[in-house]
Amino acid sequence: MSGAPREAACQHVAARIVEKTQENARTVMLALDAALECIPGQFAMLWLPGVDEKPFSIAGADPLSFAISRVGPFSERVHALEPGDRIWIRGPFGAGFSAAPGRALLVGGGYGAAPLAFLARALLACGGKVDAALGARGVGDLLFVKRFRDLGAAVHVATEDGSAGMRGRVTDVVRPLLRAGGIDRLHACGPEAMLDALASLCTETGTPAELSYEAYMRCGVGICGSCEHNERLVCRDGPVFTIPTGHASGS
Amino acid sequence: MSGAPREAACQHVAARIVEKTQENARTVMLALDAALECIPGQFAMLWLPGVDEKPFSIAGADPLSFAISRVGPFSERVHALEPGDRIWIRGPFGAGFSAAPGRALLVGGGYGAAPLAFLARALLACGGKVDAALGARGVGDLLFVKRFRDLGAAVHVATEDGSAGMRGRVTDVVRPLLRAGGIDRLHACGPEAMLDALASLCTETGTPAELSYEAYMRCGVGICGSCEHNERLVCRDGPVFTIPTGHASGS
Amino acid sequence: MCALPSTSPDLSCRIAGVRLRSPLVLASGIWGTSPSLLVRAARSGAGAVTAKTCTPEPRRGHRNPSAVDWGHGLLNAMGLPNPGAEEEVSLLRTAAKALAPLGVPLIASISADTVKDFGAAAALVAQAEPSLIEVNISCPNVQAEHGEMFASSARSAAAVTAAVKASTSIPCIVKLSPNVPDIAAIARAVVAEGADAITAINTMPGMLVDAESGMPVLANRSGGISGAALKPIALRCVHEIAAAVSVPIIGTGGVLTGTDAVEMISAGAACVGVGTAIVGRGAEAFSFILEELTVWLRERGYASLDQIRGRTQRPCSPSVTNRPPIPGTHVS
Amino acid sequence: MCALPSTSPDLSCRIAGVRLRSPLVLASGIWGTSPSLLVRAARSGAGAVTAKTCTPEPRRGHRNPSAVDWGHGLLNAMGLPNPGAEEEVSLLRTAAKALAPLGVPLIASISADTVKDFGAAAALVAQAEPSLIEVNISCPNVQAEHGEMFASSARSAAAVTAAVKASTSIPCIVKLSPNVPDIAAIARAVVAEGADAITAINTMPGMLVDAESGMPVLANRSGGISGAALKPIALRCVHEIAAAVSVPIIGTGGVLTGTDAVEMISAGAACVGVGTAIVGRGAEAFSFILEELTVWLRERGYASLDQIRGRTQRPCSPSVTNRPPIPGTHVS
Ligand SMILES: Cc1cc2nc3c(=O)[nH]c(=O)nc-3n(C[C@H](O)[C@H](O)[C@H](O)COP(=O)(O)OP(=O)(O)OC[C@H]3O[C@@H](n4cnc5c(N)ncnc54)[C@H](O)[C@@H]3O)c2cc1C
Ligand SMILES: Cc1cc2nc3c(=O)[nH]c(=O)nc-3n(C[C@H](O)[C@H](O)[C@H](O)COP(=O)(O)OP(=O)(O)OC[C@H]3O[C@@H](n4cnc5c(N)ncnc54)[C@H](O)[C@@H]3O)c2cc1C
Ligand SMILES: Cc1cc2nc3c(=O)[nH]c(=O)nc-3n(C[C@H](O)[C@H](O)[C@H](O)COP(=O)(O)O)c2cc1C
Ligand SMILES: Cc1cc2nc3c(=O)[nH]c(=O)nc-3n(C[C@H](O)[C@H](O)[C@H](O)COP(=O)(O)O)c2cc1C
Ligand code: FES
Ligand code: FES
Repeated sequence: MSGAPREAACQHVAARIVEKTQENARTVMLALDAALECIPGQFAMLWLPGVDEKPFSIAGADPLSFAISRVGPFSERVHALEPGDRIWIRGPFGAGFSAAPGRALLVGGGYGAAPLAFLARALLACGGKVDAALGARGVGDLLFVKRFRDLGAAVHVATEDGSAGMRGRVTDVVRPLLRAGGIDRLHACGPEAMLDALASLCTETGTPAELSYEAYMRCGVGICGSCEHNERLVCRDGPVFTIPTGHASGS
Repeated sequence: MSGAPREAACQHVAARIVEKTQENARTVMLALDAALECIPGQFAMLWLPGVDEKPFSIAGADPLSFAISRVGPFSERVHALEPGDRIWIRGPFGAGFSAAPGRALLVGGGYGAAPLAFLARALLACGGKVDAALGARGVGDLLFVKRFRDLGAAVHVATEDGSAGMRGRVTDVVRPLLRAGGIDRLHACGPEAMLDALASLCTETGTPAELSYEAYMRCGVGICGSCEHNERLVCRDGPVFTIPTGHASGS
Repeated sequence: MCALPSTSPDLSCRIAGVRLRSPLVLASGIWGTSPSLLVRAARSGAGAVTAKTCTPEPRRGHRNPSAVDWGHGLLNAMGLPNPGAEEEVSLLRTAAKALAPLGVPLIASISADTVKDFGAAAALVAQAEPSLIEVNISCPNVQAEHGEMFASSARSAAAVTAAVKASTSIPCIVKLSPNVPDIAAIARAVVAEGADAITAINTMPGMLVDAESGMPVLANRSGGISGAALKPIALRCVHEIAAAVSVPIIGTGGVLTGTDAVEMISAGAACVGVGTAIVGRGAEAFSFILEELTVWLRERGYASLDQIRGRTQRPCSPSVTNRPPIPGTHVS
Repeated sequence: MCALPSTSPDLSCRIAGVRLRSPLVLASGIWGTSPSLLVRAARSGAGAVTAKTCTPEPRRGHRNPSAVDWGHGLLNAMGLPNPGAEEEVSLLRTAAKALAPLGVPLIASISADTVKDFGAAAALVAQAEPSLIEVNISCPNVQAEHGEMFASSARSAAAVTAAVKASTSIPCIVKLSPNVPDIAAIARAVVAEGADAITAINTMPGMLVDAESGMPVLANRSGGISGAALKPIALRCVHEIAAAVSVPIIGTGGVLTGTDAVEMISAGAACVGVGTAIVGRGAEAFSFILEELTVWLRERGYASLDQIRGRTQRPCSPSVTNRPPIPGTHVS
């Protein structure tokens, strides 16, 4: 009994990359050797000491995974890491998606699909059915099409340049699905404009929805106000919000 | 879910006196409305804000009780308290007695009997048999004779002035009991001279013993060194020590 | 225990003539200066809300990690990100308008690099007519002209106070720092220059180190300790300041529960700042603390906060008991 | 993970020419000056042991409560109970004799009310020939001649150091306090007067209040914070001092585990003081911490403490990433 005091839940853990998979032209999936008790829709902060620390959705819990799109200097640094290298994580943060039986439509815009394959597995595990609608600018930005197919989900694809699936926005494939009926719930993650369009569609069709937003994050623990979005804190009240109530969902 | 943070185990609790019983000429038993998870032989610090804080053996856990002898200014203040008044406690501190089946002899000198009735109940509860040897200067200092009798223990009494039981020291009644054999274990609490005499007797007769010592206590948590006794810290390694090893006993 | 009185205890208090219906004050920097979040704090039970400190020029603040929960509170170095005093004025105006119907006064907060700029910033935010202006001379995460906080010496703290008082007639609160040898001396100096109230305390400078990388955890290396670990430091500072000056004190640091608030008011605080509590207890921290405080007072039959304020200042009677023995003399 | 090297890492370190086989130093005031308890610490794994601070005259110390575990560490105001410097000399002699066969150096500790008395106390304890003398100018529980700790200002800290250095040729360590605006300035001042090493830090002044009675919990009202809550304060002080001076630092404050020791050495400490760890982990705290430190180093392939010392001082490259946005400008 060496009586070592416990560490705080939210301090950094130095994890090691055990697998790195190229998912699309600008996105890699990193599997780490650390564990977080978390649900789909929650996020973690990834830290490279001396560089920066940024929020990323948890893309899988076992192994703990993140899908990182290269969009700027930090994500570029992360892309340069190889299996065996270290990356520091802390989390989980925020309120995630709720998992319920019924037929769910999962809508991902670009790297917004990151938390959705994790969610699909949770939905299937609790007896739900999953459709996926994935949108991106072009085929190079489409994320997780194969992962969703492998899970047995019906996958609907839209690209703005028409390089894969339907030419247009993801809302163009979602609209007919919602209007056709039979979708019990919509879960989405992606750019704000996409989420706002989906919110209108869901209100119009009376579809309950959970939407995951992004915002510029500093503290990550709901105290600094940096991530405010419509009077709510994305890092703590969200990132997943239900509509029409606008309240945080998940646990 | 108000998420109130937990308090430290060892901060003061303001307890209320629910019963006050005169036990002998200079000792009262105070029953409090607080609870401590503790074993016999452990002690607590009793605090009167603005006055002082002193160590006292736990004389019972349900209700939480202390037997306080009036020996100086602090114990005098405690004696002045009445049911309904407040007294502050923190604890438990230290290593207590161990409870095992077999025939145990409990030896108390003066208010040293304080933890022994509590111990007797624990010994009886685990199938042990209890003899008690109680000593004091005079009948007015004898503690817990009736309590031990009520528990069904054989009680042997010695007073220096002969005002009750055998005239002499408690060791005078203990010696023949140990030499006669049949005592599996001795537990004692009282003045140092008594404990040292008992230690010799136990070594001589090969009787395993647990002896509870006193020392001047400041921190109570084993850090200040004030309570050192034979290279050990009474507040932490003790107050109960086993002989011949001199190691702490209990949990 | 006495029977619960049917009436609720009076939780109101005053800072420099401004009445608060609840003694809980949203501490500066918590939730920024977003008007909607300030309203959220007021709705949850804050009796007054303090805006994020603004500076003459906009500041981006430090990179991440900028705030870390280390198990005994928070360590942060946000680096005073703020839109600058001019933009702040419009945020404060919006906030004040939204808060007015709730009866919750708004406290503006300013900081600057020079004594002169403190005066200018005060004059600027005064345009938004906040009820009070808090003068943050104690942020550990920015450097003043001479490389030390203005709260570090009685002289510089007094100079800032004088400059602010000369720039506005809105009552001003000076916010002090714990890492000084004698905080009471600083308090006396700012009160002598007209400070109408004191907030005690800002965070205590600290650093966390990541063992694996050997790097400081915060991007800014060091930051300010708030929350649980700060409470005894804050209680001590409030106790010392209350003994030294008679202006009201916003006792701030590690108040997480109603009992913590009782302790802070017992140490002499007029009212109680709340910040880091939100990390552990969520946005509803104010309502939880307020409820706990109300129940605590009611169960003990206290009718108002005045009845528990400053109890740590009462003399005690140490001569009642024998003095401890001299140690070591019996050691073999 | 790399394979474990078969050899154990070298845990030795040096303070002012004195070699320690383990970097863990029993902090002053822990277990008093009882020779048998100092030996117990040495046997458990301390590489050096510091005696309780002694003063020219015996002191009884404060009444109880004198030490309270408040959940985030300890708050204590023992009040420097000690038998006085003269009696201390004989205790130190006994202790030094018992420690010699273990190869564990003894550090004496002194305090006094005047600069002159510091010199006299140093000369006195030097008679016992301790390996080092620690000069405690930072006890928050006693008052110096001018009502402030000597550690409060560079001037008074330097004066004490000069007096001690003039009184003895035994290397001296000056122990600093965290409640100053700029601890590096104090460190520079004492090193300029010849301090051979620095202990950082002593406890941080704080107070706990009992809500029920409204009284301070400690009989002395305020006391010093040690343990978990002190760690980030200590790490920050050690980091700042290590950047300012080149004498060895005994990094002290909140070291409870081997990882804490790694952090302290990473911040620049030569070795690590341990005190309050004993409350949570018992008398065997030294052996636990030493074992954890050894395993940590071995698992990572470090051969000695030099390889991890001062890593927080390395420059980082903050220009790698984009700066944070200015906040508030998008708020509706
Ligand atoms: C809750 C949440 C979950 C996210 N999940 C993922 C994910 O699973 N996969 C993924 O690739 N990206 C995710 N992101 C976005 C990710 O944080 C940014 O892509 C990353 O911070 C960009 O850093 P950079 O230095 O590479 O680029 P930059 O040049 O710094 O930024 C590129 C873009 O990212 C935005 N951004 C930068 N920093 C932050 C920040 N701290 N918080 C929010 N946005 C920021 C910028 O506004 C800009 O639009 C998530 C963001 C949030 C808030
Ligand atoms: C582990 C332990 C258990 C105890 N259990 C009991 C008990 O169950 N009932 C009981 O009546 N008494 C008990 N005592 C003794 C009790 O602490 C003292 O009687 C009390 O502190 C006296 O305070 P006073 O001001 O009344 O008298 P004082 O005039 O202060 O002291 C009278 C005697 O008590 C001793 N004493 C004073 N303070 C302390 C202290 N902090 N620690 C140890 N000894 C002290 C003095 O040396 C003196 O011999 C116990 C002591 C210890 C160490
Ligand atoms: C994230 C964060 C940001 C802060 N920003 C400011 C600030 O801008 N101005 C200021 O005066 N104090 C600031 N503080 C200090 C708080 O107002 C408060 O004094 C401190 O946190 C202690 O209170 P607490 O323990 O209740 O959090 C900040 C504290 C935190 C945690
Ligand atoms: C009970 C107690 C007594 C102390 N007595 C002294 C002392 O006499 N002299 C001194 O320099 N420091 C004293 N200190 C401070 C410690 O030496 C150390 O600097 C401080 O406790 C921080 O280390 P820690 O967190 O490991 O305990 C004492 C600390 C405690 C807890
Ligand atoms: S990032 Fe600080 S409140 Fe959300
Ligand atoms: S009373 Fe402090 S060590 Fe026992």
